[in-house]
Amino acid sequence: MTLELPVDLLFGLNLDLNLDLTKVMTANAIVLPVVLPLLAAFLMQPLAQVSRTLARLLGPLVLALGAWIILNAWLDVGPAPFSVAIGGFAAPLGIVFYADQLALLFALAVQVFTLLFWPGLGAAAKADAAADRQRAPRRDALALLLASAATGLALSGDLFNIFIFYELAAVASFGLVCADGSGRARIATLRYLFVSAFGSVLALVGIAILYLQTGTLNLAQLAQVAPETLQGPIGLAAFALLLIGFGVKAELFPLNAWVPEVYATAPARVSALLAGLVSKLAILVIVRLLILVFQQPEASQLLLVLGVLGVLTGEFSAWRAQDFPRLLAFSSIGQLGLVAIAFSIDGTTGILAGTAVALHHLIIKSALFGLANRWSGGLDALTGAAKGAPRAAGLFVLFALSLVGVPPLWGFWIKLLIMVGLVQGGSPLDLLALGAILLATAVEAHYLFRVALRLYQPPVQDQASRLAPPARWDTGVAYLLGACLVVISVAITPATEALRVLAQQTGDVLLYIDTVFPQPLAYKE
Amino acid sequence: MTHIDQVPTPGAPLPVEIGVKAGAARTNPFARVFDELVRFAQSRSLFMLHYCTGCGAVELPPAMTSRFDMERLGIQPMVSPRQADILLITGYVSVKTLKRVILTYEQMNSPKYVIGICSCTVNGGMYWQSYATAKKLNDYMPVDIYIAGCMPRPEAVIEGLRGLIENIRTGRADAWKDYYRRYDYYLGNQQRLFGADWQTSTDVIAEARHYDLFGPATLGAHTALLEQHQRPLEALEMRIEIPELMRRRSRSDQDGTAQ
Amino acid sequence: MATSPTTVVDQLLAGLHLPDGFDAVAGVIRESLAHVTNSAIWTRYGQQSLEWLIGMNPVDRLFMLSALTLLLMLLLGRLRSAGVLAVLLYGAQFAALLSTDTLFGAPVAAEVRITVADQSLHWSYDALSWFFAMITIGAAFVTAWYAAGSWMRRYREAGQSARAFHVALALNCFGMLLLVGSADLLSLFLGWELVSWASFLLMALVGGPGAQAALKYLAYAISGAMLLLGGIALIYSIGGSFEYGAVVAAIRGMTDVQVWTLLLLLGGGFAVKLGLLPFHLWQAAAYAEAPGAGSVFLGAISARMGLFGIIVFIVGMIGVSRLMTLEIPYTFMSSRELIAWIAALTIIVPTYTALQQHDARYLLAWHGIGQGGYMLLGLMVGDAVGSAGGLLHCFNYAITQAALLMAVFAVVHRTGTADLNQLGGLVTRMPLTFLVLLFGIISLAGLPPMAGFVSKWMVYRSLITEGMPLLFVAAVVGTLGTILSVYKLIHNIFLGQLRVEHQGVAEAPLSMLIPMLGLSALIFLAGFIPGPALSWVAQVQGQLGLPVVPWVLGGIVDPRGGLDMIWLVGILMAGFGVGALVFYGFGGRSRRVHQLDNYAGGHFLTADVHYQYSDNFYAGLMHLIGPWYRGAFRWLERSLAATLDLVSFGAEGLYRVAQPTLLMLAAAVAMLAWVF
Amino acid sequence: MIPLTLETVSYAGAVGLVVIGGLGLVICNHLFRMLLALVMAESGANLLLVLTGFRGGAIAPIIGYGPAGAPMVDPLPQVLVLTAIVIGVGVQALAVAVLVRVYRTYGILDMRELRRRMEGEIAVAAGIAAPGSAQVPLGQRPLPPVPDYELVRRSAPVRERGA
Amino acid sequence: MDWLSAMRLDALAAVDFHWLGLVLELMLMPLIAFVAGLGLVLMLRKIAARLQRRVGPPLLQPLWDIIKLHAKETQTSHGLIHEIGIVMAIGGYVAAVTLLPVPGMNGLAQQGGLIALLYMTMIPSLGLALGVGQCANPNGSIGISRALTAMLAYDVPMVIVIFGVAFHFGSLNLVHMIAAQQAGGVATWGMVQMPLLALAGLFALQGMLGKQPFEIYVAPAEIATGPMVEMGGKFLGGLFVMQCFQLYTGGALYVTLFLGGGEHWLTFLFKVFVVTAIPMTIAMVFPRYRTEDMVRLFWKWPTMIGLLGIAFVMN
Repeated sequence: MTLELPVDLLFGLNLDLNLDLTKVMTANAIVLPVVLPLLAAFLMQPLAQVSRTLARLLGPLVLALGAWIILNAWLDVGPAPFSVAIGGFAAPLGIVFYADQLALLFALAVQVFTLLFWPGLGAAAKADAAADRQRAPRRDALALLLASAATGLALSGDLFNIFIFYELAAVASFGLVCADGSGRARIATLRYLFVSAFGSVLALVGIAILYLQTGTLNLAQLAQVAPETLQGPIGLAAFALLLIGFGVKAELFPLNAWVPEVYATAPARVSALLAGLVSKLAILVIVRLLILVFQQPEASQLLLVLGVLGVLTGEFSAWRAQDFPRLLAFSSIGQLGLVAIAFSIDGTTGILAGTAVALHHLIIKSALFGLANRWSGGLDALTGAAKGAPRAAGLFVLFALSLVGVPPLWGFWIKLLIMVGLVQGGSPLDLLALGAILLATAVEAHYLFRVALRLYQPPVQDQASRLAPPARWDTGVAYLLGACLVVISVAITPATEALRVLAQQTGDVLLYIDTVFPQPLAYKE
Repeated sequence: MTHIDQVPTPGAPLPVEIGVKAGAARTNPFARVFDELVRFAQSRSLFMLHYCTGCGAVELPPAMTSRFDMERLGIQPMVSPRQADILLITGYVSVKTLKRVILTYEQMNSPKYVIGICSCTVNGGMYWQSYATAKKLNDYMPVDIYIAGCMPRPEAVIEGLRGLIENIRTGRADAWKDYYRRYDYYLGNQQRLFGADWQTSTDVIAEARHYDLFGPATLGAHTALLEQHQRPLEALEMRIEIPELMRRRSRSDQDGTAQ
Repeated sequence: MATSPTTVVDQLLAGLHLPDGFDAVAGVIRESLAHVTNSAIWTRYGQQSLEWLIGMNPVDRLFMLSALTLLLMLLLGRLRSAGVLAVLLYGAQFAALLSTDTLFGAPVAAEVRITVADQSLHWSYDALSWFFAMITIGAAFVTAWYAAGSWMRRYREAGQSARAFHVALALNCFGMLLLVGSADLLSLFLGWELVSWASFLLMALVGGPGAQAALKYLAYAISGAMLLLGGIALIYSIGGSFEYGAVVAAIRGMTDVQVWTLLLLLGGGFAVKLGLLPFHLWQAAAYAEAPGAGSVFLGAISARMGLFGIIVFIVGMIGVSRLMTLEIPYTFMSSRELIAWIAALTIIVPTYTALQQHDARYLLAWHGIGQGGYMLLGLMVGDAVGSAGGLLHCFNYAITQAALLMAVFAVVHRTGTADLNQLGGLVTRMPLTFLVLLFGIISLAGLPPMAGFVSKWMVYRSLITEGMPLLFVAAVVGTLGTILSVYKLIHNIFLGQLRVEHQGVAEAPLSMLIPMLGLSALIFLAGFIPGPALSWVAQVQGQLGLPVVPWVLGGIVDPRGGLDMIWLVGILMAGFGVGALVFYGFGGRSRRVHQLDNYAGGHFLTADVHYQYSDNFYAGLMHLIGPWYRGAFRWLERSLAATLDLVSFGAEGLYRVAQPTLLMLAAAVAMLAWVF
Repeated sequence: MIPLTLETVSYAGAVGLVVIGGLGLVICNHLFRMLLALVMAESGANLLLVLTGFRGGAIAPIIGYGPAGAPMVDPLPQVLVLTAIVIGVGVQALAVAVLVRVYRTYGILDMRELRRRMEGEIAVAAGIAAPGSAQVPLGQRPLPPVPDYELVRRSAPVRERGA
Repeated sequence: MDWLSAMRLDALAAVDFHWLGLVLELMLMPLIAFVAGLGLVLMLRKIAARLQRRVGPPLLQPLWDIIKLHAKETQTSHGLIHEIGIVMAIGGYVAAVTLLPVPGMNGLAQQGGLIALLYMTMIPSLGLALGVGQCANPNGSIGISRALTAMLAYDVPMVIVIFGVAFHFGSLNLVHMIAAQQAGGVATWGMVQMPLLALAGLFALQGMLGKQPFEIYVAPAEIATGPMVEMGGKFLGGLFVMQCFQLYTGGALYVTLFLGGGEHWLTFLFKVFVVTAIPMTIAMVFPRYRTEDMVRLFWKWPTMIGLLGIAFVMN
């Protein structure tokens, strides 16, 4: 337990003597994956003045450490959720981190995926190495900032804290998108910024309404008081505003005009992080709100409607897309719509399906954006790419098959889960959503395999030379993720069981409250 | 192309042999009856290909229709040489036409009969002085009956046909055999008229061999000339050739496709 | 039980009930086997694996062998000998099938059940499954054989991957076996998707126009699969279970509107695969442009999977009698008549489209669509003879189409073209291939004495006895169109003038010839003695609860007009004997002449003159009916594509608003308005 | 009728600021004006947040300030709003920085024109035709290739893209 | 049911007849058909001659033609398929006529039935088509293409008629049909019961026999008799034999379907000759239709008449 000392020094832990000390230590260490990258991000610039190599290594090291801590926490503490009061201030007054399996899973995913898509890794063959060297520390700092904020989003148990992490993630992502300094990326960033900032404004208004109604922003406490105070239109309005605010990053339908532009202009790895990771964490926040605070069926319906619209517009637009990044961007919108639909299903099934489809999309879309690093041109230019990069093309086909939902693969079981869930819901809106999913799947298969076939066509003479195969690192990452997909597909039964346990835990409101407030606390004495 | 001068001159024209029976006479009485029956049937069923090259054709419709009605004699018109027994040449034949006539004649199945109608087929008639017509038909193919006249009336045509029928029934109308037996002679005349590279698509020599109609004068200088430049005319026989089976070992350079 | 190859063979021979004369043959087999079983390797490995294999459930055994085939092809497909290995493996699958008494008696029922992600997957093989499995494995077997030798060598030389081909074929076969054995909706869908994607793989293998066609197929197939999924969802929402038993109960309890919806969803899904009108446009190009041997397999069985679905759901579960009670509002048609008419139109329109084709592969592929209509039509009539005819046609058609496509691709193998205007006169060069094609076209056109006649006769007969005049006329008109186009096929390839460039063409290689000839023999035998096939069909009918056809060895016994093919074929052969006697016995000697010795109105023919009538073969007919069906149903496809494009354009437009926050504000206003 | 108190007026003002800001974002084309609108909206939201802690006649929430036991305003929103303002300012600063860079690159700040240029640059980089060109009517825009049977047969080249 | 056990059952025992008698029937029926066919050919040519005020051929002219053609000393063959085609053309009809019951002889009518007969008569056409194709003469191919188109044209009313008749008698068995028609004398004849179908059938018969106005596929002056262009000697002779069978089959089928079959030979042959005389007479006073006009005609009038007839039959 080498970590005991710094943790103790930094935070003066709230030692509850009833608990096993080691467990508490490990549990409290969960704060580190948020704090360490933040510190490292601020240290980055000075460090780069001292040693460039050290600065380069700092980010990955911190992330690896974070991943190790989270994994450790998960293994040591076991399946039960736990909460950590930051600075020792207990729940309603202080800020808490709540770590159940879902949160830990996504926190871990943040570390791992940021590491896998670390902007500085493996991208050795840069033309302007000098400019890259100049930019590297700033970019790495932003990436660390993003990782920190995203981890915070996953763990935080306080709405305003979430808002702050969300803003932090937004600022980091603005910076990352225009990190390579092209004019079009800056324009896209500005547009993205306006959308995001105005969304934050609306979210802030939503938070204000929430606070006005309940007098607290702690999620556990909100969960306790929500049934009395947040029924009716006022509560729903708050949810709607929060949905709009957080929906910007979650790529929900009317709030995602920035998506194709940003993904078409940003570096592919940044796109991979934004599309794969950040969007899931934003969705996670919405789901937390939905489960704990806004339990009205109307709230779910709102999410469902946005999801359906997202699925339809995303997939149809992707059908028309003529370049690879935008095709992936639109496809990502469609998939996130599917996530929204899945989470809008009642009960454990919904959470299970939603988590599964979110993870599925996280794995696949990140890997695809990784492949798009070099295949960033028009679809026509991809003709014959399989000749130069047979492995990458094969992986693309594998991912495409799973996205479409071809039976033995994981994607099929997820679609089945959603289908069963929607059918059991049985309302006309549910059936409409089902129809939309089916329609969108057909469209999706068509455009994905249009690309796949193009990859395997004999190459056109002058294009063969222009098209470089994806970098070795990206292919390797795609391999790794593809292997994950295959493993999950093979071990589908245990995987689903594990996710079901997770979903049950996530859906248990009382557990959340009990975990955050170990003794029942009187409210507003 | 061989020049016309190089074509050997044919020998003196021989008279058309009539009534020469091939092979030994059949002694079996049933066979004789059978032969009789066949000859009778042949004489009573004549399909006629009329090659209407000249004005004589005008006299055929009356011969066929209600006034004279050839069909009561078992004669009816046919359109393809394969089906026909009689080749009816009605009038003058130009050199160009004669080529077609010979081709058509060779394509007919034996026993086949040639009838020349009008003077033009006999001796050129009013086209005697024309550079472009063949004067004597039986220089180029054996003719069974000539019906002279310019033009012969339908009665004469019917009478001529009756004569042919009688010849067939009695077994005397076998001028067609002469074409096989003395092919060299006819070919020589044809070559003189059409040039040395003259060839039809029918392999008469092979046919003569196949049907035992080969005679001493079938081959000669002219057929030798023909064989120098003749396109091969062997029939396409069915064959089952599987190269993969034949050369299993030398597989490296084989390709079953044509050429 | 004591298991050695010898005992297995003994059991098999005993099961065959062979006459006594075969004892000697059996003895030879036994001795040679004893030789093998005495070897050391056998006693060490073979004995155990054989015992293990024999101890298995038949379905397990079949699946295991099929999966093994797939695995081995994946690992070893690159080897030169992979073709032979594939043949052996498919042969082993067929042997596994034989061990279930499918061919020689009542098939055994067996099942497999696994649980995946708390969904139970259930496979159960019954008479219907075995029937389709038999056709599938048989098709894979002959296809693998056809592809094993010379064909594959050429395929490799063209730069294609042999492994990909073998894997695609094995995957197809495996998927179909999973599909036909499915006993719940989930396993059905699983098999369905597997088959769809495996077919896609097989079609897209060679790229070029094949890939384009495959993409089009994919658009149709996935739409169909999604319809299917919708239907499955509907059933699940009502019955609450995927198991067939529960499904039947659920359907029984459904209202008419629900059954109609189900019919449209499921029927639509299956119809896409079967290529029923108006979903048939993908099929011809996709099947024709697949690599030769793959095309054979696809043509023989692939589209029948759609029919299988229809048999299971519409015939087996909903039932023809229920269909008859489903009236179409404001008409006097029932849904059964609707389906029957769709089937009839499926016969006519593609058949006459085939008549227009000038590519042999396309011609046959279009016919494949048309023949599917006969099967459905027979099933929709629903009486004993009609449904038996429809089912029997699956088998008969499979062997016919496989033989036909093999012959055509043998010609392509030798000449490099399937263009009917570029061929001719090949009968003298490829006589055995000609014979195969001849048998095939007689069967396809439904003329005696070949297999196709029996099944078509049964369909006609049932249409007459059930009093469906217009459908009968439609079926016969389809057959007439088939006669027209298959004559064009054989004429333009094999008859007429042999082109100069094809003078040196050789007969098809032996590896391709053997399966072709085997299938031809089967086509003739199945026409001569339809009894065995009818016995399978009768089992299937019993399984599905349909009236069972009264069959005998030679055909059907019925006081209202039966059919005895043994007599018919016998008298036909006798007639041919008489004809030969008249022709060869009473005629003069004939002499074969060169093809240039031909009547051309006195014209001199030379080898370079193309003296052949092949282009625009039925000019008179086309002049009349050409305008009727030119581009028929293509407008539907085009308008769908245009709609999709328009919708997509609109959707994309939403992402192209000049002000990024506009939609956000609008959404906020709309949501707040909805909330209050 | 809602009573016209200081509270309601403040609330209405805050919401009004947000609405004005939102409308400004939508209506304006000039990037700087959009930024100002955003600032306005953010002020509105912050005002709203701080108002949630407001209680009529209450004192500042400082222990020992004012009479003991007197009602205090809720201190939490004030803390929160401070954070929010800081974040907002950070975002605005970032926006200004990017805006300046954009202006240096393109020399304009018109949203529509910038968007058009961005689309054009993306298209050029990807090697595809610029989308949505107004010169080409809808029916003649390049469609994604739906395999046309006839085209496939003749293996003719697919239609030319773009005008 | 196990088909192997079915095989072990003596398959022949299922059919009840006397062996020898059947063999005799099977030999006699084609022979009678051939002889009657010769008569029909003669009648055809006589009718044509009489209508043109000619004398016409002598009595045995059809026979002489056939003998002469077979006795040709040189015969032009274009290959094996050319020959097999003729064998199939003759053999198919030889087999087909055994399915057509005549007075006192049922032949194989119990084993086949109407549809089998109809399809059996397509075998000769197929054989002929194959043989013609092998000749490599485009005139022949054009002729076949037209003949097949003609078949498509006249078979539409034909199958309508067949459906109506089979439905009316409730059986496909020709023996049953004859028995049903003979049960009540002329009143139960198909012609009386189904006059419209009989009319449509007559149209179809005209096309089936390939006589004017529906003989565009022969068109001697245009395509040199089409299918027959390369047929000489015994090849043509075989076709003449086939024509005999064809005329007989057409006439006898019509008689069986509509005229009560034959009570005994005299009436049977009389009916056959009368029925066949009708299209022959019509043929000699008409010119010929073009292919598409013929198709249009067949698909319009006889089809409509036939459908109307079915409507009456099915009520």
